[in-house]
Amino acid sequence: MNFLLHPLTLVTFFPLVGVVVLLFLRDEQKTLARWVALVTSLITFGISLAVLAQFNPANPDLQLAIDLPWIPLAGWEIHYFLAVDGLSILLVLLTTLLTAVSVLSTWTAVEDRVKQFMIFFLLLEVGMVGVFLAQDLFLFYVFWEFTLVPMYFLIGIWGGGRRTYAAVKFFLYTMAGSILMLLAILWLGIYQGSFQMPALIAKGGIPANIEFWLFLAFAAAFAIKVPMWPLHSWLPDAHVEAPTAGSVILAGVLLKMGTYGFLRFNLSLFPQATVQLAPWMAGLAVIGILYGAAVSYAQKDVKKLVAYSSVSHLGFVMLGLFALNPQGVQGGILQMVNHGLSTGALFIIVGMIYERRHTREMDAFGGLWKVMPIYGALTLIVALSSMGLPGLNGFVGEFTILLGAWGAGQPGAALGSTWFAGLAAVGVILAAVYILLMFQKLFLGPVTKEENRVLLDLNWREVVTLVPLIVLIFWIGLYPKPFFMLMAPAVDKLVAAVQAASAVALIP
Amino acid sequence: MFFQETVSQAPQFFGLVPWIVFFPVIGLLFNIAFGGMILKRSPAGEKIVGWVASIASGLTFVVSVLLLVSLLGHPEGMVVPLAEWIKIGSFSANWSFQVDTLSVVMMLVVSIVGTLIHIYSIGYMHEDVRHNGDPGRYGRFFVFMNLFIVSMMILVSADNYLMLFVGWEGVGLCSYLLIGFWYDKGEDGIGNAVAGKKAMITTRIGDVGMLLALFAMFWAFGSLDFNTIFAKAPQVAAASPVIILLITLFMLVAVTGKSAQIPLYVWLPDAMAGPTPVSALIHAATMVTAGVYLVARSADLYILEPQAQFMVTLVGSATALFAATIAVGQFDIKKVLAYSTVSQLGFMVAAVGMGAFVAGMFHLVTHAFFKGLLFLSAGSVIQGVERGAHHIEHDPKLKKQSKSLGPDFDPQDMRNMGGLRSRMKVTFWVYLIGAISLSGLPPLAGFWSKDEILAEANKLYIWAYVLLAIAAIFTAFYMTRQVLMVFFGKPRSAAAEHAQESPPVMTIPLMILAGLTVLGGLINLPEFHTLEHWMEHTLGQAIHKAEFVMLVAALSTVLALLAIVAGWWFYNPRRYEAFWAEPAAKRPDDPLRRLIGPLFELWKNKYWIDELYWAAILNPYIALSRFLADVVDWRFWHDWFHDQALFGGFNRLTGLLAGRIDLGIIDGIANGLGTLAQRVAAVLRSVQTGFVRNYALSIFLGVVIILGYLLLR
Amino acid sequence: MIPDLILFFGLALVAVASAIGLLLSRSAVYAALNLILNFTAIAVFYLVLDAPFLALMQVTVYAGAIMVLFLFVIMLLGAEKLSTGPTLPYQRPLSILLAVILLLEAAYALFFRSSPGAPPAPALAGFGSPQAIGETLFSAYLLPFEVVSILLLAAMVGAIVLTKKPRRRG
Amino acid sequence: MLPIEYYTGLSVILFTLGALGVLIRRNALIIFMSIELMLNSANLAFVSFARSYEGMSGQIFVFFVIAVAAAEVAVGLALIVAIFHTKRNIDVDQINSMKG
Repeated sequence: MNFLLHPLTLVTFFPLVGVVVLLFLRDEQKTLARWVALVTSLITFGISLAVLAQFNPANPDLQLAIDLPWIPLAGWEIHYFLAVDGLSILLVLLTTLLTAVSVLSTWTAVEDRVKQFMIFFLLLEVGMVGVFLAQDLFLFYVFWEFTLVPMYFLIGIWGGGRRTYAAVKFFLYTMAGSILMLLAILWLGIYQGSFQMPALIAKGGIPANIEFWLFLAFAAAFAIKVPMWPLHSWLPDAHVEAPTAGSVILAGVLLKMGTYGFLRFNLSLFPQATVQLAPWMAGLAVIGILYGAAVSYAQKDVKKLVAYSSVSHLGFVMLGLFALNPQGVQGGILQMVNHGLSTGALFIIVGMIYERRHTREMDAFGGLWKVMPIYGALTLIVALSSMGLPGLNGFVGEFTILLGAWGAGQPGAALGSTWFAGLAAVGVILAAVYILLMFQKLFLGPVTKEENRVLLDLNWREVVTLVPLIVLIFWIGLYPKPFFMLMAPAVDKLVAAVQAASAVALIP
Repeated sequence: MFFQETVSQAPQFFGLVPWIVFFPVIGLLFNIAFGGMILKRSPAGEKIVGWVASIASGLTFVVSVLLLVSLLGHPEGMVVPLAEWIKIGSFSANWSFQVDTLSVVMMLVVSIVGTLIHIYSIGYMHEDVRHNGDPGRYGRFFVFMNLFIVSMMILVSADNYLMLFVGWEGVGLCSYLLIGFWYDKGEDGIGNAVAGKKAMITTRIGDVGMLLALFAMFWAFGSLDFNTIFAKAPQVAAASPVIILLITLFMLVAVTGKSAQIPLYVWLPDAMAGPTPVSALIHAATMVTAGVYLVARSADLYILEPQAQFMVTLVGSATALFAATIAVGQFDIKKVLAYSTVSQLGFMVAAVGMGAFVAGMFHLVTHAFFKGLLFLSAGSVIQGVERGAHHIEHDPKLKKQSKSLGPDFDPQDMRNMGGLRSRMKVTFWVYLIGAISLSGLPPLAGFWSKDEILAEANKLYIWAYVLLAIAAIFTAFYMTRQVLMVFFGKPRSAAAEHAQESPPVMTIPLMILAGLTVLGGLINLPEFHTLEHWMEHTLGQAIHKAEFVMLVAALSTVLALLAIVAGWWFYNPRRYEAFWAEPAAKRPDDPLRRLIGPLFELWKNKYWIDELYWAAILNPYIALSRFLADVVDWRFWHDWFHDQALFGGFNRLTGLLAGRIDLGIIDGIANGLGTLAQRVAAVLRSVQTGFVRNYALSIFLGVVIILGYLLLR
Repeated sequence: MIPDLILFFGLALVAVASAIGLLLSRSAVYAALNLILNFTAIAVFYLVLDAPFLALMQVTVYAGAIMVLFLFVIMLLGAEKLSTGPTLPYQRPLSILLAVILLLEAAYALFFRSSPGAPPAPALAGFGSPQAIGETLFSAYLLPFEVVSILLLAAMVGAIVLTKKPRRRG
Repeated sequence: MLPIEYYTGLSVILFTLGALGVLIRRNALIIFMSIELMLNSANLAFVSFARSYEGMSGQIFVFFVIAVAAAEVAVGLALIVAIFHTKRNIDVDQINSMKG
């Protein structure tokens, strides 16, 4: 009977309380609606911290599990099965934190139908947290698809000029991938007789050729979400059209659902196919890194620039995951968090200037540092974090990923060539190229446009929005030990499992 | 050492080493938090902010001296761990400090020069912020300067390559921020910012080399700690020498980036866009020598791989000559010094490449003193000229008399100077000391260190000796040219005519640096070799016994004197004034052009290397990224493939289905169904009376019927 | 047996009579008073059936709280006058017919379809006590209990929203 | 102790009377009271069955019914008051705007 009071149930579904309260508000009560959403998301964040307090970092297995029969079907029943482990705990915390931050960031940006906006936003949080906690494939799929709906409306109602197009494209694109995943899930459920991850991993024994196709089916859904090159076409549309808070969540959390999916499902369920396909995935990742960086450089719309930079950054994450050694995978997970923080913050920053000038063309700015010194300084920190300056979070992630990828290039390791790491390292230079260009175009040089002279610097609310992210940026950069400590046992276990399975596979 | 015994009993201060980082951190946090407020509220605000930063920097000097004292007793040094940083699986890197003779030398140099430049900046920036019209940035300057000290100290005190890399990129960041300090000035208003970006990106290319070296090192040695790596190096080299070659060459890439060697030196001259104290501290004395420090630190790796040593020597000596020739063709007082820096860094890199690590470090120290001195004096000169210009602007009588200076008057152009000897006496004398030291005349510091390098080159690589010796001749020549053009003759502009000496807060650091320049050679005089014995504790087997070759020393002195004479011949006041008096149309920009016109053109335009890089790398990359973004990603992949091919195709398909099949067959059925539904609904609607009691009655009827059915079934 | 019978039929008579009174009463106040009487009688039945806790609840919640609420509303509305418009045709005879059929069906079920009832054995000690109720309620029925609390909250909010007068503009 | 059929019989009678009240009366308040009567008759059946089968669930159910009834009364009375505010009447036959 502790179903309702179980911490994982609470952290997943608590936002619904806020939704219920919001339903009682009238449309004119905008400020109240914002406060309700903010308080709800803060409490949810508090609950996630409580989950963290109960989490035992030394334990590599699933923890705090709640496993109840949900849809009993003969032979393969579907469970309400939530649990957390080292792979997901950080992402849950990131989700709850970013939700609160983005609610705060959207305080004055959304004036139209605030109540409905906040309702969709909290619903989105339910879906996202559920995705990271679900340990039953079917339940996972339900949460996975559920996130589409609020996001669709967030883009489609509060978006920019081509919002309908972007929303439909986002929906159809991700839906198309998920269909394949659904088929694979059903196949697994019927063939293996269970939807629960521990049972599926324990059972194993999928024929090699089928495992290959199952891997691809899951990968289709996840690769679109990440998005891996060349499936990234929906991303710039969705990002450019989405409202600021939507972009923050889209980049900060929704994309991580893809990489997390690879980590949680592909690596654990299909280890042989993983080893077999690792060079291909890493190759796509490296192409994504370079391609994303090059394309970012040529953008004129700053939001689009940040959007394409996500393609590049997520390429690093994928490269780390498919290095299949502790350094790469841990770096990959940390980089997911890093990208959530720094790109999330970048989108918030873009949103702030958009709110003031209603344009995102970089040529419309210049010299803003002089007009808005606090804004300039905060942006500088975030930009430097995004381009991986040592001492800030991005570096720790990128360094460990590349270290892992280089190690995976040793003879006999997953990738078989150090070229992956070598080429990806070039991405570090290209990142500096486009980030510094953005910073220069927005902040440096003389103030050329008259309307930029009168812009107001950040108010206290906007500073408060950014400060938690910046504190974390420094924290992870200078002392990432606690973060690595949380994930290390789980990652070691996963890597050992993949390597053991691949060793078995190699024996005829 | 006669006080060896007493010192060895003295308390050890090794535990204090983290404070070389913490003191400037405290300083910068103080200035971030309160700097703006102090500047606004207090009339002496600038002094407070500046002195807080200077004291923070000065305290690092105190700590460095304490470490030095401790090392006298315990020359083996110590590793002081602070905190665990990254630990994944077998990989671990910590925040921990290495105190040994090599790192403490660097700390001393950085803290002495750094502190003097901080103090100098109190005066310099006071005028600079007013000249550039934004006094609010005064505090920001000192924050960045302290941040630089932090990064540089992390760099030199690290006990592992990863922490070193943090400092390595950190100083790059400070360089970026300080080059672009006046980010709204420069060419087209954005020139300074672009220069900063260029520096950051160019050095980052080198940094990626460093990163790759780190990866290779970790997977070869299983660690990034200096001591572990150096202990294992011989064994790894025996097993797979190619790994060591790979690592050392990757590191060389890093060195060319940070220490401005061919081919990545191009950023350093542009970096002169920063305020002059920045050029002195970062782009002459300390940051750019990080590459030299890196090679010296990795001495144990380099001595295992002669091919790498050869490459380093080649790069260093080629750069030394290459940059020295460019310096001859420059008119900007700071550009001359910048190329001179590149050239001198070439000397150092060549030295550490040859294995003469002590000679390289020796030159690093003396160069830090005299080049810092030269840059700061140049700053003093520039501000003196600016003061003159300012004086004219605000004196109506003078303004009427003299020609207007115009908006594009360049206070850094040496052609606008002349005759400053009598107007800025202190500056002149310290500048002269620096110039002589740089030219390599005994007994100043530059002579001893340069001579040691040349002596080593003479012994090891004779071709390197030739290159470096020619570079030394050019060095003496362009310094003579510069001193004559700036300080001698008659003023060539109204601003120079009214130039004024700088305040004591600027000239006193200059005098201290001049003193160090005079005495700096003492630390490694022939016969004593103090620095060499000192370094032996750290570099151990990698050290060379340097010897003083009289012939080499004499030869280089003679060559330098000849170069000075040649310089005097071309630029002596009488001759140069005669040249200057010719009509502007008929006269070329420099007397040297009459003799070697095409060569001078080449030097003036820096061999068109920048243009070459634009054409070969930057423009293609920009074109590629535009092509990828606009054509491949947007028009093909986004618009054509997705919108046209996928969505469009789907739309056409559905259109076909709708037109042919749907309208004919399915619609007929659907419409029929609709009509039927309407009729049924009309009948059923009459049941809806709207009376609650009627509904209740029907419910009750249902209850009765169901109960009856259940009973009778 | 006999005292039980007397008690039962006496109370049953009261209950049925008050129900009929409710059905026929002219005014809502009388109806409410009849209903209170009915509730009290049923509360006594609960006592007999070993449900003392429910009996008390019946009196406090129903006869006390709910009926007081009814009376308040009656006072508030003061609505005694019903217009004498045309009533629905056939409503009353049809209702009575259906009620009779229902009674007949129930009688049929009671007399013919169920085994002749033997009196149940005396209850165990503590059956129906507040303690037993509490133990069951807070173990097996915790979730419904919590749900009911939310329902009550919702009802409270709903009642307030419904009765609030629409806010005047300006 | 009497057999359980006595109580179910009484419960049926009360239920029928309540249902008649709902169907015949036009006063919304009295209809409401009749509904309460029907609920009570059902409660009586529950309690008697609980006694007969010696299970606590029946009594618990009654507990819930009472709670739900309280909620229902609160909302229902509020509805009636609201209707009275707009229509000045509580005759259910006057309220027929649902007519199709």
